[in-house]
Amino acid sequence: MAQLNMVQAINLALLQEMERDKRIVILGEDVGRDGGVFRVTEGLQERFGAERVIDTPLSESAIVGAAIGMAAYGLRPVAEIQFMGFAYAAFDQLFTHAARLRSRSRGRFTCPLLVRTPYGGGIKAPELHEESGEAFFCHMPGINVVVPSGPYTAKGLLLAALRDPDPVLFLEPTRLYRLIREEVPEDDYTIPLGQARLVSEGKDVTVIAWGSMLERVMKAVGSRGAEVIDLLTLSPCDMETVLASVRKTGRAVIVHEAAKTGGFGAEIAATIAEEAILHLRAPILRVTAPDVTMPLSKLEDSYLPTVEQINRAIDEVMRY
Amino acid sequence: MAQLNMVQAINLALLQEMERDKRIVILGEDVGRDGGVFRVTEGLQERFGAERVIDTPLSESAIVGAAIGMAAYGLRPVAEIQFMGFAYAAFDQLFTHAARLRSRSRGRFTCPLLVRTPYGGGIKAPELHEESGEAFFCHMPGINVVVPSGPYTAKGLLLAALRDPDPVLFLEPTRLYRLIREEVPEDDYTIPLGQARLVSEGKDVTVIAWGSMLERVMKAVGSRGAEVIDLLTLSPCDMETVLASVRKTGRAVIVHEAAKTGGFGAEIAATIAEEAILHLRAPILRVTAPDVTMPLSKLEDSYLPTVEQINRAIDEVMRY
Amino acid sequence: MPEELLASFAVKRLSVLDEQGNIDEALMPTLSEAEIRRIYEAMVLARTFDERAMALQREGRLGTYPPILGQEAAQVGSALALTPADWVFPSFRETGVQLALGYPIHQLFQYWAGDERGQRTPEKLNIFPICVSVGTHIPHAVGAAMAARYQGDPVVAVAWFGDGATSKGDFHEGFNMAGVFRLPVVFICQNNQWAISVPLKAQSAAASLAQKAIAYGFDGIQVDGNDVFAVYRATIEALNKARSGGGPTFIECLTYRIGDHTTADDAGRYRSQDEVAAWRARDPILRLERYMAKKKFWNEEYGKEAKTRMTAVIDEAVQAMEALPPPLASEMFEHTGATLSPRLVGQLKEL
Amino acid sequence: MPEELLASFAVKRLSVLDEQGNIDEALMPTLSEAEIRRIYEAMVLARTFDERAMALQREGRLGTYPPILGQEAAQVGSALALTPADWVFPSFRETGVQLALGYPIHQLFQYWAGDERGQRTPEKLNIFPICVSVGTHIPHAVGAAMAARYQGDPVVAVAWFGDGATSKGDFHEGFNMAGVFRLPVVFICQNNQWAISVPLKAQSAAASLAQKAIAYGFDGIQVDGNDVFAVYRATIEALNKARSGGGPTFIECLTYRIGDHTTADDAGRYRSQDEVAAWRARDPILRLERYMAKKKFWNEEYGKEAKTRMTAVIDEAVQAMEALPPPLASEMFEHTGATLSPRLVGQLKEL
Ligand SMILES: Cc1ncc(C[n+]2csc(CCOP(=O)(O)OP(=O)(O)O)c2C)c(N)n1
Ligand SMILES: Cc1ncc(C[n+]2csc(CCOP(=O)(O)OP(=O)(O)O)c2C)c(N)n1
Ligand SMILES: [Mg+2]
Ligand SMILES: [Mg+2]
Repeated sequence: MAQLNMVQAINLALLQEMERDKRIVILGEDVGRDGGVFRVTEGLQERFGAERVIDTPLSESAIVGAAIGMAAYGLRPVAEIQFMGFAYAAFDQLFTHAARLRSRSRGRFTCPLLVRTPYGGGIKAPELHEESGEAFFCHMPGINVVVPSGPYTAKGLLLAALRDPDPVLFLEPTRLYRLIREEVPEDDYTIPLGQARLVSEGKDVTVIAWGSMLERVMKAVGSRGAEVIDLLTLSPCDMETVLASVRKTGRAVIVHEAAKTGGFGAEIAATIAEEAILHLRAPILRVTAPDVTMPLSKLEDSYLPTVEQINRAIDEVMRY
Repeated sequence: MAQLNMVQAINLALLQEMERDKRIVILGEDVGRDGGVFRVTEGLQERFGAERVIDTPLSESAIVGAAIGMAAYGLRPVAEIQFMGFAYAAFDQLFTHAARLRSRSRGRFTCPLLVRTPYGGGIKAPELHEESGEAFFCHMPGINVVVPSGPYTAKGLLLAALRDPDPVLFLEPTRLYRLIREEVPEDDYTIPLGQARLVSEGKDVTVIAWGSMLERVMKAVGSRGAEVIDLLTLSPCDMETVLASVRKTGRAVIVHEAAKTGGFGAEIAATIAEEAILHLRAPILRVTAPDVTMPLSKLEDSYLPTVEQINRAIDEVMRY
Repeated sequence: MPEELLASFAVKRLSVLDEQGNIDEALMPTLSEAEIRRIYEAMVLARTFDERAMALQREGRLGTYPPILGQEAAQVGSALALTPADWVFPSFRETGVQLALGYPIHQLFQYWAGDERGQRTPEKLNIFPICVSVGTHIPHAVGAAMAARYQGDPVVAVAWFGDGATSKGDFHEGFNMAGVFRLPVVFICQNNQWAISVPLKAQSAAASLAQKAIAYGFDGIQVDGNDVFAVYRATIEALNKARSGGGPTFIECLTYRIGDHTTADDAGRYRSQDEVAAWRARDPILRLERYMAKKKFWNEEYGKEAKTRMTAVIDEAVQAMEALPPPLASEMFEHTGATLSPRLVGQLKEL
Repeated sequence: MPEELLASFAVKRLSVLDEQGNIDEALMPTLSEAEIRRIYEAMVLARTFDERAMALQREGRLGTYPPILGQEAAQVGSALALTPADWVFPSFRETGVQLALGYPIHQLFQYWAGDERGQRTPEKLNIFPICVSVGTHIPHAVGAAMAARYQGDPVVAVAWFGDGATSKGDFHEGFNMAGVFRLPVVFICQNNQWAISVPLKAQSAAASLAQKAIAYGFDGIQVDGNDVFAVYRATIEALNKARSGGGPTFIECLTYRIGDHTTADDAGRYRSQDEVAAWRARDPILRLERYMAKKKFWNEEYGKEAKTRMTAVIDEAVQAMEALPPPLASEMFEHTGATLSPRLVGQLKEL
């Protein structure tokens, strides 16, 4: 078993699944000759040809729109949006069409489309290159939203997503691309969509996170014995695991990179307040970015949730 | 004082403010000659000319994008998106630019842009003509989201929005356009953005709603003595009023038309769970549409929250 | 070195059948009498459906409906050029295309009555659901063409849309991609000269819509959209070109929307009766009848007989539609995804 | 009646100054020696900034930076044609435009160092913030032009963008609107033939980008983008036309991106050194020097002196930039809106 970083793990998953499934076609800006700006698709065009790993014009809406047509026709397109900040231009195609094709056609046409995009902050990149817009896509019935938290989960979730019959938005935390190396099995394994991962057990507090924030949560909780849940799939979200844990601990802290108001943390807190409130001993706290326009690199560390902020929130709920 | 419906109230507000402020220009599809598909801009082109009430090509992204340029230049554009389902094509312009122009330019350029769009269900219209996407826009720092619940609030909120220095998304509940007539003062009055309205006082339960759901909530609560809050502005949301009420009643029910998961109800529930949990006697319930693709007209009544469902939720929280 | 000519372009207009029913022999596509009758009857069927849909809507038996009156040649003439293997991407005003291709008539009524079950295309047809969001289906056709070529299928993807759709970003991104990859796709614009109340000249400053193809490096042609032979010929040529690797074609069918935009619209508010009357006189069905009469295979009697037959077909479809049980609330949940999440299972129970 | 010609179009290419420094007298814009020196020195300043920015980035004193090397003529030549009243909408690779128009140099460094305070344009300039989302600023220029006309101001809005931007939906929607309303706007494409790793021919199947204007009913012209006189002339003509009500113009400056896409890119992965070398030889500054030398107002000495002066200007700007205090976390909150909501006040306190 090799020690891989997340870029390598995703590249390996794509390579292996393309070997296995001829219907998989990759399209996007700079995904071919250049191997993607983060090298996630490196070597795939040499291996599978320019008909299967397609460099497209600079057209996010048509990248997703064409991928929808390909998927309906019978392929399994993997569309890359170079950075999440540019997926906003494909919002209409994703919500109006990808999310609804199965329903609108009453099952006659389906959309097994995977949209990959680097997401999140912490890499000191230019404007719009560090967006965390996951919550927008979790309000779209018909779209699955998946966020790996490391190389191992990235490969397993990607293989599962590539075999899912419905559209999946696969958000790759850019900050983690080369931050973590993990044992990643060479062979085929999947992590089912819709199942959260219990990262550590605890009895007094449940900390819920995903993507790059998980790494900061683990730093924060250290040996405090908190129960940490890595959601992995945001939509559909494994609320059962969250609720079971909160019923046990009586305390919940939710951590995400996106702005607080309307972030996905709100849905988790609301679900707890709806279904487990009688077990709560403390307020449900959210540790998030503030409700401001994301700043450029000089202020990004002040924008993103920090280990200290996470600790402060845990301390606060423990006061009850 | 005249009895007006919401279409007339909005039309009157636009007319009066255009008389007062020469910088106001209206643009959109069919807003001029045709007076808008709902007649909201009827008579304005005759009155102010085709240079001020502009029929545009069929281009939602450029309608908003051009309006951003107009606003930055010094006008106060009022852009109409014919139905909210077509605002998704303008998502990028709204989030990438309208919401951020002031921040990106550090205050040098501002964007006093009003985007009006008919929204919500219940009118048996074709696909995509009954969308409730408000939650998407409440997760965009820099954009205000306003939803009137009748003719009176429509005029007062619109006049306030037309004088706001920042972008406002003004969502007009289509089902209410001609459903309600109210006394609407001829003269100038504003309802400040960011302030919720206490519609009825109560002591045991707080019901929170906005737009067309308010009408159903009022039908449901009847003489039950529930405290009903009409949010009016979703972003920035008047959580103080919500929290004060819930601290008093100890029970909260939130009602909205949009799909449940990731809807704006989640933010309200999460805020209550964060700041008023010790006062809660019951779970916070959300009465919403299910997490499915909105159906066509034959099933729309099964999709939208009903008076019975609202009553059931109130009964349930009262059991605690 | 000075100001030199970089490139020059010509945009052509094709017409075969004039208003008196005379044809240009040189350009007349090879069609047997039987084939022409088939085209004619398909146009009559389309008009009969349209008339009935308008009537049913007035009686409250259908929802909002967009009439195709006047566009029968542009729709039927293009649709009948396709092979069954081709993929079809219609907008919301393509009833004539759907009917000509054999889409179940009662399902079309069912859809316009507000029941999405009408959108479930039978397995043997490759017709995409009606696209209500103007122009956003164009990239889907482009993607289907990419997939067809990838699979080595001799399939052409064909998208129909209106003049207003040419202003949308998705029109541009889709056309550009089709050009770059030289895809087997045909774009057919039903230029009926109005987008609700917005006239063509307020939609585009271009002398023609056909010339927009120049921006993408492939051919664009304008055809007389009320001339079914010109529409048919242009479409056949575009399909053959696409199938033989020649890439995309943009066909602008210049026609006219005789009716209101939809049953919810009142076109009297924004256009003159004279303009409408002038176009009524250019009725595409009348024009074809004149030709057929000259060739001695149309007369009043046959015309009446055909209309009666089509009316019977429509009657039957209406009955079939109205005999359908109403959809159950639970059906909302059925196709949001392949499976129901635990949360959806719970929501379904709460119904 | 048959297949008739509907319309024909020609796209021209303008060049004035050849690589040896000879000009076409007939096309040479009227520019005094002083004005030509000003153009030359602005190009030298742009190159000097670019060299310094690359060096600072390597030292970790700037963030990711997109070099303009090779595009100095296309940027400076177009920018210097504007009047101070005109509105400017740059993309992220328009340093030459911003410098030529007098944007504070230390603020440009500040922006590329990751500090948005560098984006606050001084009151006397109408330069929009740098647009990173490709092509999405084009509609803003269109709107500004609508506003300027509405106010009766003799202002032209000018947008700069790359070849890749021509594939975006917003390019199309903006251009179409500009054509429909015949707006005072000029669109300047810096066609440097690459969009990161995607070459021009994979971006568009059109023979030129200039011909895309045909789709919108206004003029498009290609100019030699390494010929500062051609760029200047085309821009002046377009601005005059716009100011006199003649509507929009699309100017394609055919040039080349000599450097990597940004400091985060390695162009060696996707293009040949020969191609780059061939374009290096077409250096726009060298070409202008040859002309000026022939006209006897350039020599080695003046060249060195100018470079030294520009270097001093850049040195000073770098010092000014590095003397700035770092932004405070609280500044994130300052301009999200005109006022802080109660929730934002609370979040600010929590900092
Ligand atoms: C993206 C989008 N914007 C607006 C609408 C509302 N609308 C429905 S049809 C229409 C006009 C379409 O004109 P055109 O493309 O010429 O087609 P036609 O109706 O003439 O067949 C408009 C504006 C829509 N359906 N989709
Ligand atoms: C909408 C959008 N998609 C993708 C990107 C990532 N990106 C940055 S520059 C670039 C290429 C732009 O090419 P071009 O328009 O030719 O401008 P150039 O970089 O050559 O100056 C890409 C794909 C972006 N910034 N915006
Ligand atoms: Mg039309
Ligand atoms: Mg380029």
